[in-house]
Amino acid sequence: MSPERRGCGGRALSSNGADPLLAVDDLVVAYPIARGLAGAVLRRPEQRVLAVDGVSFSVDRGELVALVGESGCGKTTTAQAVLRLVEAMSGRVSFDGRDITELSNRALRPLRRNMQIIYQDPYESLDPRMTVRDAVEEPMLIHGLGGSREARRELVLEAVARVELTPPDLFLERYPHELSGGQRQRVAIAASLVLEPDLLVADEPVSMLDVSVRAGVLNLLDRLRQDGLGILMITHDLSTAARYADRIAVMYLGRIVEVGPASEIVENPQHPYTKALLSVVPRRDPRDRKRPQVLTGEAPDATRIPSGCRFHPRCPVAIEECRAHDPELLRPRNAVSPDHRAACILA
Amino acid sequence: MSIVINEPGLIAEPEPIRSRGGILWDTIRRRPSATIGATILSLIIACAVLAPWIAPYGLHEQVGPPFGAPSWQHPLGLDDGGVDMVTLLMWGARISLVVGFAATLVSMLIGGTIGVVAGYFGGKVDGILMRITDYFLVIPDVPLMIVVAAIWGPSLFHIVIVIGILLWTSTARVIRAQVKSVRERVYVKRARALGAGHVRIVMRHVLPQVAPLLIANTVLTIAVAVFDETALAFLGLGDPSRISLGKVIENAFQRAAISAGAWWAIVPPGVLVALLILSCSLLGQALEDALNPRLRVAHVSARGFRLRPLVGRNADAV
Amino acid sequence: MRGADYLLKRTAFAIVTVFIAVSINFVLFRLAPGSAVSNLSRVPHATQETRNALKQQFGLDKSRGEQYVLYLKQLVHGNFGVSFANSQPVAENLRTAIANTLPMVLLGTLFAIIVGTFTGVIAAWRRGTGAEGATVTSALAFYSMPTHWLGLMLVILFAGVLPTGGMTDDFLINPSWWTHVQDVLKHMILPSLTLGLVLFGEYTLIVRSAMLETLGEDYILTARAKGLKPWAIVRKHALRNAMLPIATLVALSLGYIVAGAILVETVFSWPGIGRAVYDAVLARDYPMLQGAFLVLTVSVVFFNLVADLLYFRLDPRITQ
Amino acid sequence: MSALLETEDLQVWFDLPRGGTLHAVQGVSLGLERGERLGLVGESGCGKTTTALALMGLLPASATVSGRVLLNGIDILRGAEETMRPHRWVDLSMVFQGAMNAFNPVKTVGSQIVEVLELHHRAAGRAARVRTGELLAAVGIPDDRAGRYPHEFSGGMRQRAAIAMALACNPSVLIADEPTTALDVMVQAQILELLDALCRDFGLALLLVTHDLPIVAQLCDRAAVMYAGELVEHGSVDTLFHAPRHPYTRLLFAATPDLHGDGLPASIPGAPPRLDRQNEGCPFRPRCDRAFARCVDERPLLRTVAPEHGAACHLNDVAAEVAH
Repeated sequence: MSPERRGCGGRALSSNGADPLLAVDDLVVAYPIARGLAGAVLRRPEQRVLAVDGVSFSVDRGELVALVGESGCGKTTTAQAVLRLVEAMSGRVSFDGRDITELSNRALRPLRRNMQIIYQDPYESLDPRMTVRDAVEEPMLIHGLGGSREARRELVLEAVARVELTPPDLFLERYPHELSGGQRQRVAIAASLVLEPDLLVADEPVSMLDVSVRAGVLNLLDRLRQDGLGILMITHDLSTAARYADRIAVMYLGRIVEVGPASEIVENPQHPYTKALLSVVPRRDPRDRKRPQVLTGEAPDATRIPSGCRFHPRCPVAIEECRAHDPELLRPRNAVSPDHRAACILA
Repeated sequence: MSIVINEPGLIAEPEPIRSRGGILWDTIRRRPSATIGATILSLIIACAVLAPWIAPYGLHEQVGPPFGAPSWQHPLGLDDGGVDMVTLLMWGARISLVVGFAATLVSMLIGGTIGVVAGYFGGKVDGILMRITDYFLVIPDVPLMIVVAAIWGPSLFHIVIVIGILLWTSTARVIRAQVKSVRERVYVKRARALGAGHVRIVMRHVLPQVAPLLIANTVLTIAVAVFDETALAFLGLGDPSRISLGKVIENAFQRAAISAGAWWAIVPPGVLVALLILSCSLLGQALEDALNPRLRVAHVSARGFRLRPLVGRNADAV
Repeated sequence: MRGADYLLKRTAFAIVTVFIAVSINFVLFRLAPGSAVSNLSRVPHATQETRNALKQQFGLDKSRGEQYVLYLKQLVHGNFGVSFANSQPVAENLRTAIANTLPMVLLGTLFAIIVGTFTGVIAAWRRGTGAEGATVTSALAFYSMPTHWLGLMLVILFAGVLPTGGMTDDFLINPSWWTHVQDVLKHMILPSLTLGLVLFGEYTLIVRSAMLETLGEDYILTARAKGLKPWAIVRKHALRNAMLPIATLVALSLGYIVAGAILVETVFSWPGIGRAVYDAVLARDYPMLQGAFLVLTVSVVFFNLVADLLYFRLDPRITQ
Repeated sequence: MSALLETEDLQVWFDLPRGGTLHAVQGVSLGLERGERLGLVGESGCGKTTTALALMGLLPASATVSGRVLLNGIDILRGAEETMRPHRWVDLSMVFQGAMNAFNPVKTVGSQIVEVLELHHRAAGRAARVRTGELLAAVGIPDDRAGRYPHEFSGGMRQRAAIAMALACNPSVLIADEPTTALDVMVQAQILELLDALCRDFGLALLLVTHDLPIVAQLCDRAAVMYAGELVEHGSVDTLFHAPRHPYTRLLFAATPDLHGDGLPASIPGAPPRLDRQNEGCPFRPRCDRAFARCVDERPLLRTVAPEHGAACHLNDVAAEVAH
């Protein structure tokens, strides 16, 4: 089953005219750089790094969108800004049609239960002193939900069962050190599900797990997506994104350089960066050996953003115009899908 | 990331910490140095607490000549006032321990609070609090104690306060570092993302993780406080109305016990103080070691890996 | 650039700390209730004359702000006042005292550094063996002994063999330069040894844990993989890196040692800065006490700065 | 015909700090031919890194080792540390996981390469510095960077420098332990390309230790799969992918996502057995989709199932019987 053929729910909802679950519009996030005492004394101007520089995308219900890129491209910052864990400098983040960028922390609190996050490191994702039951119950206690103790226990059991830890009551009184990495990540997901969120942000959810259990956690996320959950997955692994995402957005130096349906991005990439990135993904089949198109130079540095197209210093096909012209995200000439966008003047 | 991080057996699995008493008890049971420390410490504490009932003679009771030599009735002899040394040591340990514990309590309250607040909130709050701590750290504590004690006048309360407000710096730093690392753990980040309040996160996630380290630090601080009290008493700044171990040593020194050849008036109190400090150090150090993930296995040491000869197995099998 | 920033920060910190210490001094000695000057009646042996002189000197008739400025001015000119005890300028007394303290403290520290580093390395290297147990136990034992008590024990042990008090033999009349040095050195042995033994314990423990931490680093495994012999690894890689924390800790502790010499100097009647503090406490000689406290603080701050600079020299990462 | 580097029944036990022992490597016999590239694959805790460290005798004091490590037919493990050391870096050299920490932070990168050259009498003084420059240039680092400290290098550069250092004495075998973990995909591709070129140009034999199957599939000729301290299957990468004879190999490939193609990867249920306990039968049995009665109490041995192809699974015996 290819991702496109799997596509359900999400698209339909938004084509009904309703707002997408999550809409990010021209998001900009900047971090200040410490200039040091000497810098302060000499009155050097304060500098900022634009970690995210004008990013727009959306996530629908029942849709899994993957943000892909190398470290330092701004994908994690984007995820944190979506949840308002870091503050945006400008731009809008709308959740269920409601602009949350300006909401106060107090006003945001009830909304927080609707958007949950799971992190990369399963070994630190649970408090070592809390049982599975405590960990899954805690979000309800924070939000004052779940009613009585007994009712909460039922909800905890239900959540644990939903993440396929069976039999659930066997897991309730276990401590994290008695669980494997995959099981811990499942408990973390259960602790998110117990609040019945609409959006789940998954920041590299499996990169620290063993290969043999990765698929289990990802397949669980896939089933949750089918149940109508909107998922924003941050990953550096294009193979995972290709298999599980409905849409892929490729980021480079704080910008989305290409976005579109997963199959289209993988089979018909239009941006030279996406092409290079795809070519270096090692294939499983030894017979499928191709010479990868390796980009030279070091990983990009957000403190020194090149002029024009920010990819041009490493681009194998750059022309003179790329130095000056900062391309917009437009539908490429050779695109098949109507939703395909790439930021390259040659595409 | 370390090379060995994924290999079992090359590193010790971090021991799960569940109950507050758990780590303390576990360390005492498993580490011989902690066992010794805890045994000595509890013996001394027992003697000190029970002094009014088990001390063989009265604290001010003259039972023989000044500097009377050790005998069956007085195994450690008599002091310059003819008071039995065993009795004196029991009561002295009582005061020394009271000062040690009380001063440690003061410094734990200050240091623990500053450490947790600085580590948890970070940023500007952290900057300011740590600057203050740095300044306190640099001011030499013994001279300042002397100056303050000299100006305020000698009294037990002053000594406790003086020692207490000068000892908190290392606690604050250790606790801050730990809180900072706990704050970055995923489960704390997630609780924050869930919208949990600061009080809840600190009480439920941060404090329980920091508590064992705080206990280890407390034990080490007691040792320092006992030492400082002994030093102050020796310099004549102790409470003149209370007999602490430091006071016992000072008395013997002032009354020329050495030239009188009365070693028993000066050796045992020092040994007792040393034992007290040693036991606290052993226990505290063992606890810290147990909690320190950085004490990895050495890649090089005097002893190499061992070879087991091929016995009974077919060595030619491929 | 970051390097310059580091140096600037550390120096600024040192200056601010000295200023704070100076202010604490002012607060402690002038403003605290029942403090020295605000309650001049407590000064023993003070004639009416001294009191008037003091009143004028400290400007007690002026406001507190003015007093503070006056106090700072005097400090800048190196004027610490006049000792109650011997009517000499405090600065003069302090200079002699420091000159006496430094050689004794340095000798003890040197002993501790050499022996402590050696035993610390052995303890880490022979981890889990009897050698480690023996070194750590003896280090802990010395670390636990009250300094003055250890001094007294040495007095009991070496009475008659070595001089146990003072800095010179009073019966040596008009000694030659060489005999004088010999005499001072002989007197120095026990106080230095006391200090050295206590510090030896501390340094052994510090060096051991620094070494253990370093021996677990990945570059040690690399060095082993490169075919270096174990001792070469310890010498060329481990010790060099373990020296980082060790050097700073030693520099740091030097500052505290000067302060800690109070106990040793009291036991051995060594006429140094510590002894001066002790005498000042007994005689309620506040100007002297105040001056000594300031000197001790400055010495800690100074060695702290030395430690920072040392770190800067030893660790290339700081200039990043 | 004897292989360049061979292990015979290699076993490693670790004393655990809380008592007991852990049997990390349980009788691994592997061979590496001259110029061959072998991938040692397995999940975390399967003993692959321990095996690699044992090949160079780099185990800590808590380890006990038995078996033989043959270099050109000579057992270099027989005298432990002492017989191992002369071969380190000269015959066998190693690139470690996370090269961030492979260099001493307070020494320049160049001086650490010069150190090996002088130690093994390959060059000294000026000549050693010139050679260091050449080595760095060979891995694509400007030779004027030799005087820099490790923290001034990026992650990818440090890994290149570590490879340059490993080549200093022209070893015949390079052991690379997860050389690209923690690096970005693009940098990973650069490093893999470099390893590929170096093996070709210098005739190096490569032992690539990794958890990442696709990397092995792309870079290696042969692969050996480890599970729970044992070698469960070895053979050419092509055979292992297209005709695996151990369920673990098959399921591991099925669990690995691929860029193209259909369907979702499937995970392997359960977790590996604990190695600090005695295990009966086949260690993979609880997770195996084709286990049967015999797997419960009889441990399968590694058998040759085809030329150059070995697997440790009872199913192969069943298949052989059926064929009869």
